[in-house]
Amino acid sequence: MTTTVLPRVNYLNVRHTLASWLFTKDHKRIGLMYLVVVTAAFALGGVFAAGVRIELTTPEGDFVSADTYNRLFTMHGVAMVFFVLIPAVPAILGNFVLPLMIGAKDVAFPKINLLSWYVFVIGFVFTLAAMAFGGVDTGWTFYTPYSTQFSNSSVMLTGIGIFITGFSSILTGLNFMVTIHRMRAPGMTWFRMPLFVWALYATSIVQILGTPVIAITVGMLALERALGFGIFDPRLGGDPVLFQHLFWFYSHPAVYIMILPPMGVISEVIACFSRKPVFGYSFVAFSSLAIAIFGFLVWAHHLFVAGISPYSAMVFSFLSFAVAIPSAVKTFNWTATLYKGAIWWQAPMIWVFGFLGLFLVGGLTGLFLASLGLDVHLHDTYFVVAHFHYIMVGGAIMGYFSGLHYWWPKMTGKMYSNSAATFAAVLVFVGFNLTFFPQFILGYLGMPRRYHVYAEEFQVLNVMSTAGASLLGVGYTLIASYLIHSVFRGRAAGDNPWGATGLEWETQSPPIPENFDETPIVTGGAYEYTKRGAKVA
Amino acid sequence: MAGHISPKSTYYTIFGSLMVLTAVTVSVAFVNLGALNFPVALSIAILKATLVILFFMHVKYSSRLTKLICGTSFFFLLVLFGLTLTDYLSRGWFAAPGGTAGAGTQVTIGPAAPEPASVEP
Amino acid sequence: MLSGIPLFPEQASTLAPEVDNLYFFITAVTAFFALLVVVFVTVFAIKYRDRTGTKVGEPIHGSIPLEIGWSLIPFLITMVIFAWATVVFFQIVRAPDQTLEVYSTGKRWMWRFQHIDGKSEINELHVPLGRPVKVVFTSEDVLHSLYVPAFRVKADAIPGRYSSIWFTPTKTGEFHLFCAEYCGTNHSGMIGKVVVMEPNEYQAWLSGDTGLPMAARGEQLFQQLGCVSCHLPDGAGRGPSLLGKFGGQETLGDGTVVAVDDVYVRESILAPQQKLVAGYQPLMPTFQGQVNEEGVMSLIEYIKTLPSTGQPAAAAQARTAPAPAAQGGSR
Amino acid sequence: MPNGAVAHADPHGPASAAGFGAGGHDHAHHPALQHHFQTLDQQHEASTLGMWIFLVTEVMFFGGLLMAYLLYRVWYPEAWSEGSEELDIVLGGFNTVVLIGSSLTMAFGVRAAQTGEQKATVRWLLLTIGLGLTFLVVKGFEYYHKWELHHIPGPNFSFEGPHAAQVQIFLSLYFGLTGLHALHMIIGCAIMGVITWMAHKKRFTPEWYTPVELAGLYWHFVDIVWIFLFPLLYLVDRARQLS
Repeated sequence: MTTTVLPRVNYLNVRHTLASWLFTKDHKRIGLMYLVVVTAAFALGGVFAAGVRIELTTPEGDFVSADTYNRLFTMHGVAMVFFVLIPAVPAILGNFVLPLMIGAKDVAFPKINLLSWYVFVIGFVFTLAAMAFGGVDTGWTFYTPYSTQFSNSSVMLTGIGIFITGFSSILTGLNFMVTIHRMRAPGMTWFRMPLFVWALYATSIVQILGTPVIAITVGMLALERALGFGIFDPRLGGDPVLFQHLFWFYSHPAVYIMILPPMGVISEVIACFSRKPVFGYSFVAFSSLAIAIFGFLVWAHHLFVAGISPYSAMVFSFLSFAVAIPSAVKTFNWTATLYKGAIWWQAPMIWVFGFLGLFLVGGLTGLFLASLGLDVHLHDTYFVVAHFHYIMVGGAIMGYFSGLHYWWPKMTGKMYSNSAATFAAVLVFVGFNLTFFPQFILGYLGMPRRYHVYAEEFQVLNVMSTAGASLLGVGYTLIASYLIHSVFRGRAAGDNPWGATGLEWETQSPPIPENFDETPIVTGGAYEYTKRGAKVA
Repeated sequence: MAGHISPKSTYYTIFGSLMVLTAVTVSVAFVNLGALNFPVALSIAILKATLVILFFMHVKYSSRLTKLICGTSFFFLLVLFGLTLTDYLSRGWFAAPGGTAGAGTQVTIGPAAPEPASVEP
Repeated sequence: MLSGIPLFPEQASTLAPEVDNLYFFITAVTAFFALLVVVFVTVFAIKYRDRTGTKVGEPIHGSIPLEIGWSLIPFLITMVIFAWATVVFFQIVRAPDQTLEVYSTGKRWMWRFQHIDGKSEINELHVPLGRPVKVVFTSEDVLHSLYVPAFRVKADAIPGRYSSIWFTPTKTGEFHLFCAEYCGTNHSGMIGKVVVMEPNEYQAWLSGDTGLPMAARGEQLFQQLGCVSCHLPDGAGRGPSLLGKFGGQETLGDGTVVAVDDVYVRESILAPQQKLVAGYQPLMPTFQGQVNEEGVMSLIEYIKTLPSTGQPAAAAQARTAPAPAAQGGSR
Repeated sequence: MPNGAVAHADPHGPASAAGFGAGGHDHAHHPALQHHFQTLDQQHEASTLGMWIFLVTEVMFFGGLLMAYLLYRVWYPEAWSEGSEELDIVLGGFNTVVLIGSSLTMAFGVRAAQTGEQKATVRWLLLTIGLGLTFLVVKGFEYYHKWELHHIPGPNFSFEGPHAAQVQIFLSLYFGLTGLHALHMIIGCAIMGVITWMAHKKRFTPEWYTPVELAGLYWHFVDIVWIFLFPLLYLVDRARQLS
């Protein structure tokens, strides 16, 4: 640990040419390649968000024009949802650690894994092209008939981009599912698997079942827009609400693609830094599956005021409340895991604390929106915006950073500054709350979302929100800087800097190209800290 | 590699059954069964598909996992259809008093009246 | 700048307190659970902190009773919320019997309101205090959503269909009216105000310079478009008589029975072949393109006022001022 | 799946760290065995499982269009009836027989690969491709006919009948569904071409014929889609016109 020279051959230094990266089949390298693209998309989406927040500092539309504003929030949504949140944890962290965690040399289909990265990049390029050609202004939801008949923006290019990217997500899910079924090391039974693997498995279910539906829905939209087919066209008797049904059949479960893997990360990090097994392992594992499956039964809660039958709304409201339970169970189990632990306050754990606080608010405000009578008032207001940012940024992105900090030493072999990371976590937590908590109040006051200009009485809260967003910007930049710094100047991390259990910590940091010198043989559960001989706190 | 090898006769039998069922479904199409038209055609199609899945695709001889995956896809297809139809089939149930339809009424046909032709008196 | 941070919207309809009570209840429940978890996490994190990173936690694997408890209790609580919220929801969607009806069309980027008496306005809606008002609306282009935060009501306007919201104002004054469903460039400009007036002021406002009552305009259209030549009042024409049909039921050619409501009438005008009344030929042409959404609404309003043969329609009398139209109908 | 159904640990010791490819192993492997798998069986099971999961995504892919079909069928039965009358039942029926026949030849192709009859494998696969192309050609004629009649949805669409607008929805879904199916057929034929070439080069043995099997699963799936599309589009509402 004293030397900064990395140990012998590893997956990073085994080849140095550009081609060795572009044609690699190594899941670890592919994970890093995703990291690069996703980070770029995150920066891009952040720039769009900054534009939105600057505009909203004043009630008048004085920073950008209405058309520009509409393009900004649409592209912010598209970039963040399809190119950051969905791939972030599965495709970066999942790719990197899944085979390591189950003791495999690679994922089941390394070539398909590489292919899915290329597909992802091609989809991203199409979307970037759409942005370069003036962007798209439909909102990331592409509701018809605006998107098919009225919008004068690059709907087709963006649609093609999303269609292509969808296949990347499908291929990753397929690959992971087969990997988990077929590639586990001897002795790695289902109930010895780390909970992150369970979470990835549940995510794969959603990716496999949901993503094709959004692909075909975007395809139908494209046929209608480009060729004049009539599937959602009200002039022919088509129903625009059908588009919303099909769109949300994927896009609601997609929220679980975003949040399930970070939940898995949280289970790993909590167990590691509490030095004890996750409380109620099997409940946490099965709640992931329950969320994945129940997640498919609730989509029409996005449609309560969209003109669906009130009886149908009742059914979906009930099911939406039901899906809250497995999430609650996870939260309670994480809390209970802390009980009588030996809690080591390292940076990844600070991010977990942040995750718990924000996810709690995000999850509980979901109950407001699942309530029929209340959703009529809250739908399409800033309350909804605040709610899903608490889930997707407060939950998914906090979880992603927790995992990134947790596995960074394994990925790079280097350690970042713990105090800088702790400071960044606190800064992001504070900035996030300042940004989005006022939006709950704005929402209940009745400020609709996607408004370029707004009524004067909403200004104070909007200024607070913009101030918070600046803190967030500083926080994320800080993370990027100390992580990059650590790659060049960081001290060597050692094979297991956190003293964690799990197969990924048994190999060297960074791992060798095929992960393990010998195929490991698993003899115990995932989080058996007591067996390691240290005394109980 | 231990794959199941079916005798050729099985394949011929299945093919024969599929041909017979095709003939049946075509002939039934020319008989008006009223409300049964759709269920009958669909049942025959499901039967044919099942034969292909079980014998041509060897699911009959495959692992439980394969069967589960096969079932899962149809289950979620039904979720998509069924839950969407809870909306469409119950839209007509709710009409607010006074004759005006409530929040969820059936879609009607109409123009999006591009430029309202002036009919102001 | 404003004098303070607003936290809570005005309550200006009978529905608002209902929605707000639900809101307070859910806020209390969720705040309790949030605090519970935050307190536990904080206490554990501090109490069991290990600065060295060398100790090991107690290997507790779980507890079935706890798992069942913290699944079941939240479930029961959410069911209470579900039941309560559903009751409130049906109050919001189910309008009372006697309402003052206003028709509206949303169009990028404005709301046009048409009062039955003929008065029409843009981006402003005048309503009387204390009287249930129902706004029936549709869209002429893309999706919109009619939203009045102070009343806690909202519904999407969908091209090709009717939606409605209803409310009973409890406060005079001006309230925001927003389009809540994204509709393109000037979405945030598709706003207006609802003006709630004392009933007598409202009457005065109504009688200001006014257009034809909707039913009368509907009657004009009925003549102009030639509807009158087939839909003879005695039923001897090529189309069925429309007297007293509205609010009742009609049997179709294939034996199904449909309710004659505004949706059915609208469909019959714009796509007459869809649901033919039993015993009639598919002769009626479509009036799509010849009559706009407001014209259709006027026609519906006119057909509503037609009394059944022999007895004057109760509904027609209950309405504000359909007198000329009613005479025209019974001719 | 039962616990621990993973293949056995490699008893012959470590896969060398530098071991890119099978060369790093100290004992002979089947040439088709990729280095990150332990055994051929494990590789085969992973591949078939992957294929099945892929077929699940395909089912959901068609599911979106079928949902639209289902809704508008419920709403506009008369238009569906008029639309389905427009389709040529003879050509549709002929294509059904052709496609089911191709499934039979495909099944025989897989069987021949299983039993190691390499020439027969090539023969059956070629026959399958032939039938697939026949299907596509017939489909092409049907499309061309629709083109001549201006029955392709879009600005030039024209249709005489009381429910012209909704018939346009029907035909949109007809082209959506059959077009997507035809696209799958084209991809299928291309894949079959590659597989046939591999069979011709004697790549397959009774120990390893996974590509043939996977291509077979895909081909049968495409057949199943047609088994549903034929009655749903060509047949189901024809009888209504008879009443």
